[in-house]
Amino acid sequence: NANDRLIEMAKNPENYVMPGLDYTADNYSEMDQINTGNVKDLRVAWTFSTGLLNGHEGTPLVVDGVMYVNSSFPNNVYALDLKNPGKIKWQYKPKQDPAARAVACCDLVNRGLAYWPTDDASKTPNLILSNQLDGHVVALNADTGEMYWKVENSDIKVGSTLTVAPYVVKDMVIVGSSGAELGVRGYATAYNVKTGEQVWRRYATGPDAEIGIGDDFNKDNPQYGQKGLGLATWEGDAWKIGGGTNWGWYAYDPSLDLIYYGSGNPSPWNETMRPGDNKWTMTIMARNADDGMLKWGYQKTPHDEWDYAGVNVMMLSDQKIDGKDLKLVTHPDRNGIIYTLNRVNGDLVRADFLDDTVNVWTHVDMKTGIPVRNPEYGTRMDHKGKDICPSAMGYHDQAHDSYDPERGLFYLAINHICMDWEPFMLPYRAGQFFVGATLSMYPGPKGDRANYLGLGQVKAYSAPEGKYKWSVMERFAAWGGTLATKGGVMFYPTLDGYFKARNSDTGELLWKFKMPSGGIGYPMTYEHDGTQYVAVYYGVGGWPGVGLVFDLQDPTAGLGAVGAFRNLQNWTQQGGGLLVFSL
Amino acid sequence: NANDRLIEMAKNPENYVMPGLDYTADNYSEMDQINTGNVKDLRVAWTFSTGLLNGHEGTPLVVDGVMYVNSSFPNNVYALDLKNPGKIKWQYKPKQDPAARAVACCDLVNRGLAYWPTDDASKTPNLILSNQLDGHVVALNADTGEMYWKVENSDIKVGSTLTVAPYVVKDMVIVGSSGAELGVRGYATAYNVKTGEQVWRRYATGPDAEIGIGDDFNKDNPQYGQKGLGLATWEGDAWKIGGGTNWGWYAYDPSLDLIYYGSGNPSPWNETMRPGDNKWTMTIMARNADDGMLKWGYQKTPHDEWDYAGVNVMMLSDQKIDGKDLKLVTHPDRNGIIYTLNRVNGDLVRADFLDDTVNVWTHVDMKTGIPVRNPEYGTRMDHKGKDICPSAMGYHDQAHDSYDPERGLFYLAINHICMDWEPFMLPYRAGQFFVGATLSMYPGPKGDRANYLGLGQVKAYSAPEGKYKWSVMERFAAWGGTLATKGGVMFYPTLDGYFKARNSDTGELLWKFKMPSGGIGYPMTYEHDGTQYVAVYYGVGGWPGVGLVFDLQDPTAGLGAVGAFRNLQNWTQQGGGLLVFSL
Amino acid sequence: AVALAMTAGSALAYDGTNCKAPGNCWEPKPGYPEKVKGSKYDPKHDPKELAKQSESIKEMEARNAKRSAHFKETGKWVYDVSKL
Amino acid sequence: AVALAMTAGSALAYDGTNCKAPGNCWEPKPGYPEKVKGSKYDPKHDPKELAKQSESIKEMEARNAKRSAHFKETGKWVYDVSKL
Ligand SMILES: O=C(O)c1cc(C(=O)O)c2c(n1)C(=O)C(=O)c1cc(C(=O)O)[nH]c1-2
Ligand SMILES: O=C(O)c1cc(C(=O)O)c2c(n1)C(=O)C(=O)c1cc(C(=O)O)[nH]c1-2
Ligand SMILES: [Ca+2]
Ligand SMILES: [Ca+2]
Repeated sequence: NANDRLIEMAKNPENYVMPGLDYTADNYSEMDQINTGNVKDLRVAWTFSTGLLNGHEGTPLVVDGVMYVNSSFPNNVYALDLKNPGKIKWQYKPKQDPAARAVACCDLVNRGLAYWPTDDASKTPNLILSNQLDGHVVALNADTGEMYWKVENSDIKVGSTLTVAPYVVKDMVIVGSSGAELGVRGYATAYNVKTGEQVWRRYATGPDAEIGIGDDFNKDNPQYGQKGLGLATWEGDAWKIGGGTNWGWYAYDPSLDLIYYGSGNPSPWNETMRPGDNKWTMTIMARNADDGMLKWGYQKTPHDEWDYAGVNVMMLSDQKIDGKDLKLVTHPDRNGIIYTLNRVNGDLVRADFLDDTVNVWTHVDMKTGIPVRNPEYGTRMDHKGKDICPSAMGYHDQAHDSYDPERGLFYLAINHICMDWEPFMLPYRAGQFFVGATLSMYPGPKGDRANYLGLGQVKAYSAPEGKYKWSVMERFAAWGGTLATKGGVMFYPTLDGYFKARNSDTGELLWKFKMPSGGIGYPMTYEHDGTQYVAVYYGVGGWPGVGLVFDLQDPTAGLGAVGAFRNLQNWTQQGGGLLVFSL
Repeated sequence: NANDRLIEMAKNPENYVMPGLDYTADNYSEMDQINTGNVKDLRVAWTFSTGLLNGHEGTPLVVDGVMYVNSSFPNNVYALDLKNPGKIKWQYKPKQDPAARAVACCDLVNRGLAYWPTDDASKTPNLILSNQLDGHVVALNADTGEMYWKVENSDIKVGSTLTVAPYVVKDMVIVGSSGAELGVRGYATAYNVKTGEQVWRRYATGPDAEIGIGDDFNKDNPQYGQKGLGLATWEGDAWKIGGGTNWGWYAYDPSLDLIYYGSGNPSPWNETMRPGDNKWTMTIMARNADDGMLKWGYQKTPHDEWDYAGVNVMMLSDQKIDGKDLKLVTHPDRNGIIYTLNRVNGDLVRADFLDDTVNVWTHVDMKTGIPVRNPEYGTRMDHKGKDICPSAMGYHDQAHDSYDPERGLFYLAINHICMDWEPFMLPYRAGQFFVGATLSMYPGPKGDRANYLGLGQVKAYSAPEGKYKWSVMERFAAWGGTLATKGGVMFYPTLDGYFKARNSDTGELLWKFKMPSGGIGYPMTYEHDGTQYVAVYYGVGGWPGVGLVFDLQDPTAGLGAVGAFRNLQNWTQQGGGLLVFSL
Repeated sequence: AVALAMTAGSALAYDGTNCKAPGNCWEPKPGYPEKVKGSKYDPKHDPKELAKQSESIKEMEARNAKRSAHFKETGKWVYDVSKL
Repeated sequence: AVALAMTAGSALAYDGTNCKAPGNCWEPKPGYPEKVKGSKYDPKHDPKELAKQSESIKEMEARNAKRSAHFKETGKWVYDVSKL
């Protein structure tokens, strides 16, 4: 089945077949042609503009000598033959309902494509799967770009959009959901790639059956909660508009047959309107691939008061911690904590602050898994919370990070932003924004608050040690994510438009390049004709870019992003495309 | 005055102070750090996206370590400090009436900026002059980007726009006009840079006084025509809507105090509607700088039947021809002929075909200056002209070419496109398109007509010999123009997105680079901190790009451009920005 | 893994650690209601609005099922369900 | 430079070389009118439309003159002429 083929294909450095490179989502390449000694000689090999200006997230795929490029709304897909990338092999330009633009929370982004390799037995061709902002999922013939099937996954009329990268597991494609800022009750769906048929759909809130909770859910960690909480931790019908979308990243462990991802923030942001722990929003989920049933689930931020949407990247590693060889999932969460759990049963192994300036929590109780709050930085109606760290953008948002198994280090793209937060009441109307909070964001304590600079960090984290090996500040954050390579070089783009290479061991800056526009995607690497290439999207945008993208001036506009990033426009302008580098 | 200062500044390779590098508009640089031996090692030094997607024409200016970047509608201007081009020094983002978009004939382009250096005596700061599509001319403080003055030059309500680069002569800025596809009667205007005051305004058609024709006009070449023809060669009031805009390039000879430029096509395109030679459209004009009076004028295409708008680049050179040392102006015209005239008095010196496939003319009568027609390829009502070469795009359009004085060669960016042409009647309504012809365009005889490829050429031309030293085909044309350098390397971008370097002597391809998007600007070069840089805009568009830019399908749409360039979208997509290269 | 006993949290401020049951630990902040219904913070949601998402999903799922059924039968994907 | 005599061009087809006067060489193509007015190719232009460009230019020039006059007086550029 597709797993085996994809797993084999992912091992070939000539391919980059899924987000995060392989099912571990560690975005680590075994290639070392580009290394600490020569990365200073890296140069642009070729470039490609997508013809679109909204923020460009994700990273391209490369399969059998063909590169597949995703893009922002209207989500054009381009296939480029690497033998001659100057000619477009095929392009798919969907006509989308422009109304989708009005219900997207955070710029009109898209996080990537998925590839499904045909099996000889099947008549189904190789497929490229693409999620559209207007809620459609399309399967394209990977060789011709022709539409193979197209289903409705999300209804923009009720505020539901799609920005997540689809994810192929076996012969299914897993699709998430967006719209928790419009009260969308989140779900994940598996479709049969051969027929377009829905295999399962599981929600974040509501009745256990709809969430996928059975008798053995959380059996090794009953203290996390088990049955009935998708209803019991909400007042009345609030779970129906309770958020918990999933628009981040997936990982998969074929030996356990478990899919890992995080559910997002409860809705609305105004916590006073939704008493309860609001399960299972903000949860690391481990779902059985075949039926979507939850093996375990760990809610990181019960009763969220700050929009710490829990959808961030899940990186699978096998490491020895406290003398034990463990199968782990590591997850730098928006709430300022980086979690490492035993991915077999959900045991909490590590929970460290992403930065020592986190102030909403005092610590995580490792026995119960409960994050202990500092009540001073909670939020509530009739109160303006101040100097809350992290801000709603979290100390980590949609960046796809990487893990270097040789060095045992996670390379984390971290935000350094704090906020003031003031809730307000509003009614739910399907298809309208349903947030209920006014935010001001600004650099964290280590940044330059006078000039609104120093909004990010990049750090190398060791889970066994619970420590950071190195850490550097960034002017506007490395919103897109990182790539780790055996060459001892890690790469990432910055919001202000630099593509940087650092020494994986020391963080020393070895090389940088000024891209046409800020980067919010993450880098990938592939081999072609014996040469190692590194590719990255440029195209500033995403949540931090909304002020620039939509020309907003009010500092609290863009859900609070405009103020924090008011200076970004002095460093970069919009653009949208791809840079490919080689020695 | 500004001439002297600009002339001095232009000699310094650290500056690039005006379109075409200096008043000769030869776009030839004395730098040779980049040369035939090492150009293969050229690499991208840095990049900058303008945040806009319409076609990017022209080239940036560099003055005193600051680069000034123009852009497509709404014509943002950016200043980048070359010490740190990663930060924008200032930006000017005008709010323009979006109605301007609907009256632009050929995508929403802009051909560049002008610079006026202050004199110590004056309180006027250094100025950047910028023309806006909506007809405004703005002067910006070059140090701060603040608006200094802003005048109305063209009224979009009557179809008049501005795409031409302003041109500083003495303490005046010369501004052209666009809109001959909407019946605009063309004019050129000089403004006092210090006060914004109009110094003179001269038209292409109408009464002699308004054209700037006095007693000594064409006194050395009376056979070209002298007085009264701006009315006499039109029927009735047709001269009032008779076109003759000027949206191309200027040159200036300080010793003669003459400004050179070409007036464009008569309006409408349908020739049957406008009996007469339609003077002084399609004319090489030599105007006195101070009062705009015409010293001489030579109409290349009397009674145009094909839209061979005569606005192309004017390159000044001093060469020995037939034993005589002459001051020359050389002009590759849209009508398929490259003209060289004595720029002192307008004597016709050379008139050679740009390609041996030109079929509308048999030859130019060198005594009278009259191009002799092949009646078979004329156009008229109730007749569909076929296989007319050149097409309405000419064998040369808005490209800014270059001239290498050491080699005595002009590097010409040539179109290779022919057409079918069928006129139709239509009434004039101010502010509406007024063309009256349906066009199909396709590759010339040397191209690949089955695949719509081979739409351009690049050639090296010697005026004294009247011959081409070398010539190469291009897939979609080098629409933007060329740069010549003492290093023996000439550069140009192509519509399909390559930036190419060729051996100036042989045309051998020495290097190429795949840009994010097709190029329709022309390259420039400058020195900074001892390093030679070459810069070029990317951003496909212009007339050949309208199909791609506005997503048009009908082959005759876009005034016939869509069909000819139907395949362009398979090579490149939109984008807009700048690439800067160095060794 | 440990079952959590009701521990004595701060009576003054909500810190998330006073659990009614495993995974059910929320308590109102001092001075705020346990239930918002009927309180001054009652969002008074319109049940018709609250029902819209599940209705829309039911309809999309039905249309998708028709499409894939037709696809399995004919090998052709027809998006427009009015043509099925 | 030479003054051009009326040379015998092709009587059958317009080739541009039959000049009435220097710089005035156009002649109708065989079968086409010398003047379009009253012919089947009369564009019948509306003089009101034909006057619009020069009217608009006159107004723009007047506004610009006010702006630069005020600028020379005060050193301040005011674009909005209603404020001058
Ligand atoms: O709750 C949601 O459904 C949802 C969706 C999205 C999205 O789809 O991009 C974002 C968020 N939330 C969000 O909270 C957030 O911080 C965010 C950042 C970005 C981005 O692309 O930069 N998207 C989103
Ligand atoms: O007659 C005019 O006023 C006028 C204006 C313009 C323009 O302003 O860009 C073009 C043309 N004509 C034209 O004939 C033409 O071929 C053309 C090409 C382009 C271009 O930018 O690619 N502009 C124009
Ligand atoms: Ca969210
Ligand atoms: Ca024209």
